[in-house]
Formats: sequence, structure tokens, C-alpha cells
Amino acid sequence: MKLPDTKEVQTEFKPKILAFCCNWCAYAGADLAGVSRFQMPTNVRVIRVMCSGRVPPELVIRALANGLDGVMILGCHPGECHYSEGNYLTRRRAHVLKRLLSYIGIEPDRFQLRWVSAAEGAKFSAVVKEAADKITALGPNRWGDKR
Amino acid sequence: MAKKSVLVIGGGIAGIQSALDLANMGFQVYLVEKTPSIGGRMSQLDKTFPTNDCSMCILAPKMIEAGRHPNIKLLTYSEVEEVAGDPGKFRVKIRKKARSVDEEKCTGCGVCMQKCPYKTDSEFQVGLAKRKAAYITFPQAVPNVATIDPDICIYIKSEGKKCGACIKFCDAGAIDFSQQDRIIEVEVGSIILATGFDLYDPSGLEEYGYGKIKNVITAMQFERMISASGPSGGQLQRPSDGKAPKNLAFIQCVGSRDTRHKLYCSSVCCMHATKEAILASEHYPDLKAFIFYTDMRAVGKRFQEYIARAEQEYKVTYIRSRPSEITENPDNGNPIVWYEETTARNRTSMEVDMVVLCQAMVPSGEQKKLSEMLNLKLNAYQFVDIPDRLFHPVDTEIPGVFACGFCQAPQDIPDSVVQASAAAARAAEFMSKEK
Amino acid sequence: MKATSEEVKTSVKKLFEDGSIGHFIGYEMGSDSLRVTPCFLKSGQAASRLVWNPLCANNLSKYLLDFGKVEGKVGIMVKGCDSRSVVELLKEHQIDRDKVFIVGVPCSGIVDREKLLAVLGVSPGEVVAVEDDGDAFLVTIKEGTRRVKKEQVLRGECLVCRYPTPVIYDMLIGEAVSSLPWVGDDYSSVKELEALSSEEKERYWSSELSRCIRCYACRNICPVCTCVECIFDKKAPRWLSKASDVSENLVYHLVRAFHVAGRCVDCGECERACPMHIPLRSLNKKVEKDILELFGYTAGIDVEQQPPLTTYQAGDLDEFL
Amino acid sequence: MAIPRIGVFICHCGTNIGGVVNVPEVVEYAKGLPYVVHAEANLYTCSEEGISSIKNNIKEHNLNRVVVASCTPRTHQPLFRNACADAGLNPYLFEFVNIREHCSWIHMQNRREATEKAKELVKMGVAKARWLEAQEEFESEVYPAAMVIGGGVAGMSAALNLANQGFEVHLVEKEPELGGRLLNLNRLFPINKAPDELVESIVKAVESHSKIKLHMPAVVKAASGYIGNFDVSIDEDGQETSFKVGVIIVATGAQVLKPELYRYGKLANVLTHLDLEQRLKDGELGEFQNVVMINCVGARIPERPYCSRLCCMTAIKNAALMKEINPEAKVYVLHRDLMTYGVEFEEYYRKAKEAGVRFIRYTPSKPPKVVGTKKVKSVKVYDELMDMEVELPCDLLVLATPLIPNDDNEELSRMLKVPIGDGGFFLEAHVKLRPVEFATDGIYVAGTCRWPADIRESVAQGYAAASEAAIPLRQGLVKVEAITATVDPRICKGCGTCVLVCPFDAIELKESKIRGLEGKIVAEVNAALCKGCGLCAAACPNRAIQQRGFTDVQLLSMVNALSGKR
Repeated sequence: MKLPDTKEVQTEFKPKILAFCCNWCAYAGADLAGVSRFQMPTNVRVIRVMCSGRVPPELVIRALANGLDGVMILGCHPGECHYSEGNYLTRRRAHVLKRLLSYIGIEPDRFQLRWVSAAEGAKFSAVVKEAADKITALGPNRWGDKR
Repeated sequence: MAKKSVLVIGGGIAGIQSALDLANMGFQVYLVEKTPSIGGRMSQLDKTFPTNDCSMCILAPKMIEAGRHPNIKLLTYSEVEEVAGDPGKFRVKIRKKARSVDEEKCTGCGVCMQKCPYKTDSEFQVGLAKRKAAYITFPQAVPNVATIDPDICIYIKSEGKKCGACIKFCDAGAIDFSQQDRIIEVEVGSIILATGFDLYDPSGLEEYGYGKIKNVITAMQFERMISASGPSGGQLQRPSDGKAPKNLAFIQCVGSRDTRHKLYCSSVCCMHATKEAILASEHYPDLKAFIFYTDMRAVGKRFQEYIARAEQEYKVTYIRSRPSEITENPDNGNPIVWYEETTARNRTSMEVDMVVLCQAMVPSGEQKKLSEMLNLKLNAYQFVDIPDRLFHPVDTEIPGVFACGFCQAPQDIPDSVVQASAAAARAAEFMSKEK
Repeated sequence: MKATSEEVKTSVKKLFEDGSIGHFIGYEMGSDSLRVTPCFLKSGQAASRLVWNPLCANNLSKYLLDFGKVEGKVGIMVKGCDSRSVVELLKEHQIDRDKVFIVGVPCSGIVDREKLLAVLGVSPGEVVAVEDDGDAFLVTIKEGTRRVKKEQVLRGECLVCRYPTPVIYDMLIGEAVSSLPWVGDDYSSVKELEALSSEEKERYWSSELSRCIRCYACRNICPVCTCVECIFDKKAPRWLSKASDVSENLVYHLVRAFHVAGRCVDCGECERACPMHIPLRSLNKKVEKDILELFGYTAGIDVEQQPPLTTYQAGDLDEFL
Repeated sequence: MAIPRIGVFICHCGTNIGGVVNVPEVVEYAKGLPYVVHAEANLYTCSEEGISSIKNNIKEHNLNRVVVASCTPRTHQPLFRNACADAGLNPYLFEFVNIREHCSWIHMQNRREATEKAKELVKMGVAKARWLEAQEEFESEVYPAAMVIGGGVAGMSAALNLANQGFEVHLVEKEPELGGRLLNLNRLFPINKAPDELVESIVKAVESHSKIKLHMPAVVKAASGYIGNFDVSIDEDGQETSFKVGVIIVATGAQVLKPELYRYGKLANVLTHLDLEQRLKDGELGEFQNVVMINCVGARIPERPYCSRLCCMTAIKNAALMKEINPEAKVYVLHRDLMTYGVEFEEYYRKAKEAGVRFIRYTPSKPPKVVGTKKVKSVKVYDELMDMEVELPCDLLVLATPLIPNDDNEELSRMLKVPIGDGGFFLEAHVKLRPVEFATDGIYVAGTCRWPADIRESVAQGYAAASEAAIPLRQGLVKVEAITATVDPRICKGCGTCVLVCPFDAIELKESKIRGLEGKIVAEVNAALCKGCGLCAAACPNRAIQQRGFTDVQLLSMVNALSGKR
């Protein structure tokens, strides 16, 4: 199957990225990043949930179909979930979802699962920078408002 | 049946913690604070080590909770005058000083502060800024009401003949110069002392030139300077010319561990100097900070890692030496720190833009008065004496009277909070026995 | 021995007679000789209508949901794939094992009607009968009987079927079939798509999904789509706009694939029902493949096995790049 | 639902937000958002002034939803919720937007984009607020008993305090004896007394207390439940016992590191301080003339960076004691920073110096070296002050090793669902202001299982934990934040997916009792067990189960708002 390259070259593309953060680790880590004044790109918007396991795949799919350039789920490190096992379930779902998204042509980097503890302000900012860089390199999400 | 009640003296973090614990347990608490707002020393801090949590941000919710708790009667701008009675049934007289402002009517809008023409040094800003005769100590004050300082208010001094700007401009009609000091009498089962600390005046250490060399300041002054809510909005401005310093020297053990001054270790200065050096380096990435220390006492959770971060990430230089003298370069006002290099054993010097003295901390001035009132023993350094320090670490020699936080020994915030809760537990236990 | 329509008729009749069942769900011939349709029986007399042949495509298991409140047991005829969706229904407490009587029939593949007509170059009315004959079908048309290799005309799911014999039953008619000779790599078509670049995949799926008219036939027929109120029918929140543009269709199909993740048994009903010929099984197969690779799980095998997305192992793959 | 009337309060936080984000611009933007009827800026929304403005505006504008854009809900949510409640608005009709930690503080160099981001965050908050619903908090009674795990000084102090306040206490100690680490000590610093009598008086008080039920030797086997209602089962001397408590205090202590340094365990005259104290106690120390003590053995090194807080004082104590036993002996303490913080420790140090103990500072880059093959004969150390290596004759080498976490911390952590942090010690809810609480309500921590601490600190923490534990015990009632799951039984198909994913066994499939649905099998949530994680809500295929405060419509509205959809 040979298809023409449709990748657009855009200058000054600033991707919009959504990050679901669990209340206990990732959100606290993001808070710590703030308190520590770790400077980072402005692309990421955080939605707080109590556990990464609260984020249903539907919401990730919806966000990407809405045209958001990337979606992240950030939770506690395995074994450190405030609810013991929420992040393990998230991890299983995320593996399946990431592969499914990739199957229809949504680049894997557009959906990321990362572990950030309450003490990892620096990691939070690193994760944000990395996501912003990678998604910027991918260019705009072509599935948004596709007709 | 009336609730059993407790008197907590001191509205800093320790007093607030004790008061909240007891109030949540269901006791009636009288929280007495001599200044116009609770919050204590912690409210003056910019950040707290080792997390760099914004101090006010974590303190404010507790202050507000204390301010609105139905079981806490907040008595600010008040001092204990007399304690009589016996353990389990102390009769306490509290002087509620005239604020010249009706606390019920005042909205804390601050118009009186704007209009008041008379100024004095701000205690909160450690003399780095002025405040008015009509003032609210700091923006998050609890209660958020104005106070009029009778020592400088011309209206009061002239017995109503002059000024009165505040009366004119207060829409709420809250200014009330007819207020008199009131004596409030309460009966309490138990008393908790949490009177905190004062800062040791470093001008007694003549070799460091505090008060003479403009660019030698204290750690608390630095704290206000680096704070976003400080007089310079977080900009470091050295006193001689307002320029931002490019290098800074912190001197540890100023008055502490010193045979001429205080023999004890003030316990928190190593860490707060490190914190201030980190904060300065964060604000000014090119700034160089030097910390002159005796022993680097980093004994708490994550403290060693904090020091390591200061060294590695912020390039803070730790120099193990106690400087012998600070002189001033007359050309540029730079302080020159004279010290002995530990290994080379040479007297050498370092010229910096500003020096921060980490002064000793001493029990608060009211401690002595209170101890006399209560007939309570103080130790050689005026800290509250704890007879069985190991197994009853918050019990004073008087049954039913407990002491927590800095008033009984130098300690950091978490240790003070622990002791404050411990004192609350002991008070609750004491009153349970006194059925 | 292969099961025959005759055996099915006698067995079911007997089940009615000895009181084992009060209802039966099976197949009967439909509007033309290439169609069978579901049939619902209330007594043994009608059992003569039943048929069993390589045209019995429908997965009847979803009809069990409609028989929740009837008296007595409901008998149902299941092929291998259908039996697996019965397992899923049992696992999710949608049916009561004590109220169903499962009549299993080993299946050696179902004819894809469209493929057959194309191969033979005939119209539906011209076919008289289709019979199973090992690796081929014997198709009787007016001109006589032709032997057509199964690989040419089997339905997609039958080409990769690993469970020709029902995994759960109360009665098995005919001899168990352990494997089908033509089944090789279950996921070769998935792998082909996986190998494409993101842009190529996007082009492919945009084109496929752009055809969806959102008739919801795939959902309605799916044996494991059992929700009382599908999230796509909800007003608040509205997960999907009415517009059937590609983005909305994407949401619909991806969410559907995810909702049946670890539950889909690849009975192929969705694709069979799709009027726009969207390769829906491809999405489901992709998920099935990943769940097998990641968690070693296959749906519809064991009622006691916990669904893969409701459990975990601490040592699950922790690599996301 | 009444038509939403949303009020938005945007905080300058002094210059913390206002210095980066153009707050007035965000206010103007907020005014244009759907259902927003009032928007304003506050210098500090958390100040009394800000709080009263919220209250006044709720009344003035008849607000039925409040959004505050300021700092983090993790610290300030209760405050603003209470403000709403004070003004008669259900506190769950409040939504928090974080534009400080998540915006102004991390985008200080980019004011334009920070302002745009703040607007979007506010838009998302308003979108969620539109769907907020009033909630009632679940209340449950507190069973008036406590379990204290660990019978050391911290645990005993906590137990006695609660018992004296009138609460029943189950004290669970794994050893057959109360007293913990103290039992191994020869003397206590800085009072230099033997611990025996002091400990005995506490042990007696514990043992004779009618309210304290002693379980010994016993270990906790299982614990389930929530604040006010924990079901605990323990193995007490081989027998399984179960009981119910309202609160749990963890005070399990720590152990002393046995080092693999300085030929410890290989040469007979190398001891840890704990070994030394045992020998002194048993009268088995024997003769000594030259004692060398090394501090920070196995501590303040890359793999174990922390300072164990009390070893310096232990070394000083034993060094002075060596001098006391044999005034002729030469006693050296080789140390790094000497951590004699506070009043008494500094004095303790001075007195030891006066008594003739020699202190030599070594640097970690040039650590002391042990000389000798069968026994230590001498110790070589680089003396920083003298700038030279000195060799100290030595017939007794004593190592100060740090406290390290107990091996069973991890098991307890899993059982109680409480976290372990730095270095394997238990992690408190907040290092500054909640030092003896776990993030999980109803479970508290004290003593050396939290971090190295000396006796007075451990006792104070024991009391402090008792103080926090006494609050729910005395209140007798706890409220659970209304973020628990709820089921719509009309939609629920009883598939049991939620039951499988719930980590707390809070959901059961039951026959519905609701009119019109009688007999239908549906999921039912036990609000007392539900901890509000929302796993069920994400797993439910038809969304019959929702997490209050984080419902699908709320989250989806935020996503749609962010992506510019309605």
C-alpha cells in the first residue's frame, strides 16, 4: 500500500496536551514542581482525578478525536498507588489502548502513561518537557475534527 | 455542662496546632497571642526546608481553621496578666489590649492603612519596611482586622486633637478610639505554653559589624527580602545601594555555640541558611552563595539530600570555618569576611556583596514574665524547664501546664508541631483524669 | 461423524419431551436457500423446522438475554464461537447457567455468502443447497454439484478459528473437531496493518471509517454488547455527536473495540451485519492479539477466569515507549 | 437542576500568580464563560477578605456554583468548601482551579502563554462546575478503641495517653517483652541513667492499666476497614485473635545497622555501640586502654544518605562512660559533622570534651583505616585540622551505625495501605505540618519507624499520634468526603465488572429493592468502605456507576472545554 506523504510542515506549532494526574502522586508531584519553580513548557493542562485508574479510555479517545495533540495519564509508581492497585489496572488498559491507537495511525507518543511520585517535582517537569518536545515533533493531531 | 477548657499561650504554629487538636477533640480553647495576628514566626518565612513549600501557603489554612473554629476563642493583641488557682482549675486574667478598631465591624479593607500618615518600622518586615500607625500585620492576617499602634498614633497622643484620618475614611465605621484595654477572666483546666522565640540581636557581636556595615543583614531580614510578600517583592536589594548581590556569605552560629553569648545550638540555622542560599540561587541563577559553618547539622528527614542539592544543583559552597571578623570595603560598601581556612590554617578574606548572619534564637521576652506568673522554672537560657525530658517531654514541673515548641528548646517546625500535638494529648489526658 | 439437521431435530424434540427445555433457539431455512434465520421454538412438534448446515452463521447467544424471565430452561444451539460468547455472558452474570441448556455443534466453517456467490458467479436463487465436505463445500446449483475449496469461501473468522468445538455445552451433537487444517497465523492481517506507517494507517482507517453511517448494527448484533443503556445513546454526557464524520466515527469504533476488549470472541457478527463493509473485525482482532501477547488471555474459554482488564500482575509489562 | 449561576474568584496570591498571569484579563475572560454571573480578582482569596468576598457574592449574586482559581486543592480545598458552606451553599458545589503551582510558578518567563493557559484552566473549571451537584457526606460512627502496633516507648506513650483519656487500647508487640530498643541500652543520653527503672515504671503502668489490652508476642495479620471501623486480626502467640478498633497507631521502631565496614564481625575488638552497651550491661567488656569510636558508619553515604540523628550523642555518651570507667584510657571519637543540636546535646558534647574525650574530624573522602590482622591494633585517620594522618593505638573500636527500617515495614505498609518513603521509613502525610499522620485517615505514625528519633522525640511523637487519634475517638463520628461511587440501578446490568476492580471490596451485586426494579441484580456500593478512587467508574461499560465529584459528564466537559467543544 503506497500512500502519499501528507505530513504538513508547520512553523510555531504549539501542541495542546492534556494530562490526567492522580491526586496523591502525580498531582502532588506537579504541585511540587510548581513550588520548586521548575520551569516548563506551557502546553500541558492538568485534570485532577483521585486515581489514574479513574481515567476511562473513552475519555482519552474523545480527547484525541477532539483534536488535542496529546493525552497523558500520570499516576503513582507501581506498588505505590494510594488505592493499592489502581495504577496497575491503568497500566493494563493503557497498554491495550496505546496499541489500538497506534493501529489506526495515532502515533504512540500522543498517548503516554507515566509514573510521577509526590516527591518527583523534577520528574514531572521532565515528563512535561519530553512530551511537549515529542508531540511538537509529531506535528498537529490529524484526527481532530476529521471529516 | 460547660466544655472543659484550655489556655494556649502563643499563636505561632505550635500554639495553633495545640489549639486545633484540642478544639477538634471538643475542648474549649482560648488562644492568646500578643501581636495583632496569629501566625508567629512561620508567617514571616518565605519557604520551608527541605521541600521548599511556601510557608504561608501551608500555614494559612491552619490559621484560618483556627480563626473560624467554633471551639477556639481567639484572643489576639492580648497578653496573660495573671494566673491563679490550681491545676485543673486555673483562673486566668487576660488583658485584651485596646486595638482602637472594632473587630466586628472592620473588614480588613486597609483604607486606614493607606490614609494613616504616621509610620514606624514594620516588625513583620524586620525593619526593612515601614508600617503605618494603623496597620494589618500581613495580608493573610487572622483575624484580618486593623490595629492602631498607640505609640505612634498622633490622634491618640494628641488626645484626639490631631489627625483622625482613619476615622474619616473608614466606611465601615470600625475605628473606635474610645476602646479601653479589657481584662478577660477565664477558668481553664490546663495551660499550654507555646511562646516561641525571639531573634538574638547580633549587634552584640561587634566583630561582625551588624548595625554598622550596611550590607550585613540577619537571616530573618533576608527571609523577608527574598519573599514575594516582602518589601522588595522578592528582589534581593542590598541595603547600601539597592543593587542585587552577585555573591552572598552566610555566617552560621552567630551568637550560638559561643561561650560569650549562647552556648547552645539553635538547631535550625544550618538548614535555613541552606534554604536561603537555594532560594537566592533560584532567583538569581548567577549568584554565588557561601555558607560558613561549624558543623552542618542536617538531622531531619531529607535534610542531607537537601544539602547535597544545594551543593550540586545550586553550587552553594560550604566553608567550614567561623569567621573572625567582617570589615567593610569603603569604596563599594562590600563586606569583607575574614576567616581561617580549616586545612591551610591561613587567615584569609573574601569580599562579598552582602553578608547574612544566622543569628541565635532565644526564648521570647514574655517567657520570664509568664514564668513568674506561673511560678514556673526556667533553665539557664530561659527556656522552660522540663524535669523529665525523656519520658515526659512536654510536661513542666506544674501539673496541668505543658510547654511545646521553641519555648522549651530550639527545634524546627515538624518537631514543634509534634510537641504541640503532644502537649494537646497531655492536656487532654490531664483533664480526663480531673473528672 | 458430523452433526446433521436430522440429529438436531430428533435431539431437540427429545429435550422438549423429557422436559429438559421449555424453549429452544436454533436455525431454520430463510428466504432463500443460502440463508438461514434464527428460529424460536416452544414445543417439540416444531423441531422439524430446525436445520444445521454451513450457512448457520448467526450467533444466537444474545437471544438468551430475552429469555431471562421465562419458565423452564431455554435450549440453544451453539457453534464453537457462539459457545464462547455464552461463556462471556455467564461470566458477566447476564444469563443464569441453570436456566440454559446448551446444545453444542462442532463446526467446520461457515460459508461467506458473498464470497460464494462471487466464486461461483451465480445469483442467490440459483443455489439449491450447501453441504460440508471436509476441506470443501459441496454446492448444489441447477447445473449440478460443485466442490468449492473452503479457503475460498469461508467467513473471515472461520479462517482463523481456533475453537471449532463448543467450549461449554450440555449436549454435543456430532463429533468434536479439534482443529481446522487451514488455520495458520491468526493475526497475519493484523500484522500487515501494524507494519504500515502512521500516515498509511491513518489513510487506511480514514477511508474505512468515513463510510460508517452509524446505523449501530454492529453494536446491536454483538453478543457481548449487553448494556442496558449504551453510552453512545446517553444525552448527558454526550460522548458522540450526531454527525457521522470521521472523528466521531473514530470515537465510536475505538470505544466499541475497547468495550469488547477481552470479551470479544470473534464470532464475526459485527462485520457480517455491517452494511458498509467496514473491516470491523480488524480492530477487535488487534485488541485480541495484544491482550493475548500482553496478558496471555483469551476470551470466552473459562467462566472462572477473571477478565484481563479487571485484574493485574505486579510484573506486567511496565514499558511504554 | 437549577440553572447554574457560577461565581469565579481569581487569586493574585500577592505576586505569586499576579506577577506572571494577567489576572484582570483572566477575570474578564471568565465573565464571558457560560453560566458565569460573577467574576472577580482577589489579592489573596484565602485571606479573610477573600473568604468573606466569596460568602458575600454567593448571597448577592445568588451563586449556586463557586470556582476559585488559585493554588492547589490539596491544601486549600477545605477552606473554600467551608466558605461555601458558611454561606449556605453545599460545599460540593465548589470547584478548584490551580493556576499557581500548575501555571504561574512554572511559566515565570512566559507571561503571555501563562495567561492563556490560566484562562483555559478556568474555562475547564467552569465547565466542570456547571455539572457539579450537591452532595451529602457519609457519616459513620467511630468505634471507641485504638490499636497501637509496637510496645517501645513511642507505642507505650501513645497507648497510655489514650487509655488515660478513657479509650480502650489494643497494644500489639511482636516481642515477648515491652520496652523495644530501650531494653538493649546501657545508659540513656543525656541523663546518663540506666533505662531499666525508667522503662519499668512505664511498662508497669501499661501492664496494669485496665483499658490496655496487651497482645504479646503478637503480630498483625490483617487489617481492613476505614477510619472509625478497622477490623484487625492478629496472631498472638500462635493463636488468631480479631478485634475492632477506630484508629491505628504505627510505632514499630527500627533496627540498628550491622555494618560490613571496618572489619566488623571479623575482628573481635570491633563493636557497634549497641554491642558495647550489651557488654557493659552484662559486665563483659573487660579491660581497655585505647578506645576509638567512628561515627557515620554506613550513614551519610550515597546509598544511605541520611543522618541517623542520634548516633553522635550515643558516641558521646559511651565515650564519656569509657573515660568514667577507666580515667586513664584514651578515648577518641572520629566524627564528621557533630550533630549535637539543641541545648542539652551541645552541653553534653562540651562535658565529654572536658572529661578528656578527644574528638577528631575526618572527611568522608579520607575515611579512617583499621590496622591489625587478628585484632584491631590501631586506627589511622587523616586529621583535617592538623592536615596530617595520625595513627591512634586502639584495643577497642566502636562503630556508630545508623538506625535502619525494620524488615517488616513493607508488609505492614501493604496491609494498612500506608506508604513507605525515603530510606524505607514510613512516609507521613506532610513532612512539615502533618508529621505523625498518614495520608490515610485514622492511621498515625510515631517513633523511629517514621525516621530516626531519640527517646524524647519518640515519646513526643507517641503523644502527638495519640492526640491526632483522640480527635476521631472523641468526636465519635467521622465524615467521609463525598467522592464515593454511586450506582444508577436502572442502568446497571449487574455484570460485576466494578466488583472485580474495586480494591476495597466495597461493591456487591445484590437484588435491588427499589420500586419497579425489585429483584433485579445490581451493584451496590458500601459508602463506608468506598475510598473514592473511581476505578469502578472507569471500568463500568455503560457507566451505571459514577464517582461523585468526578463524574463522566464533569470530566468530559473539561476535556471538551479544553478542546474548544461544547
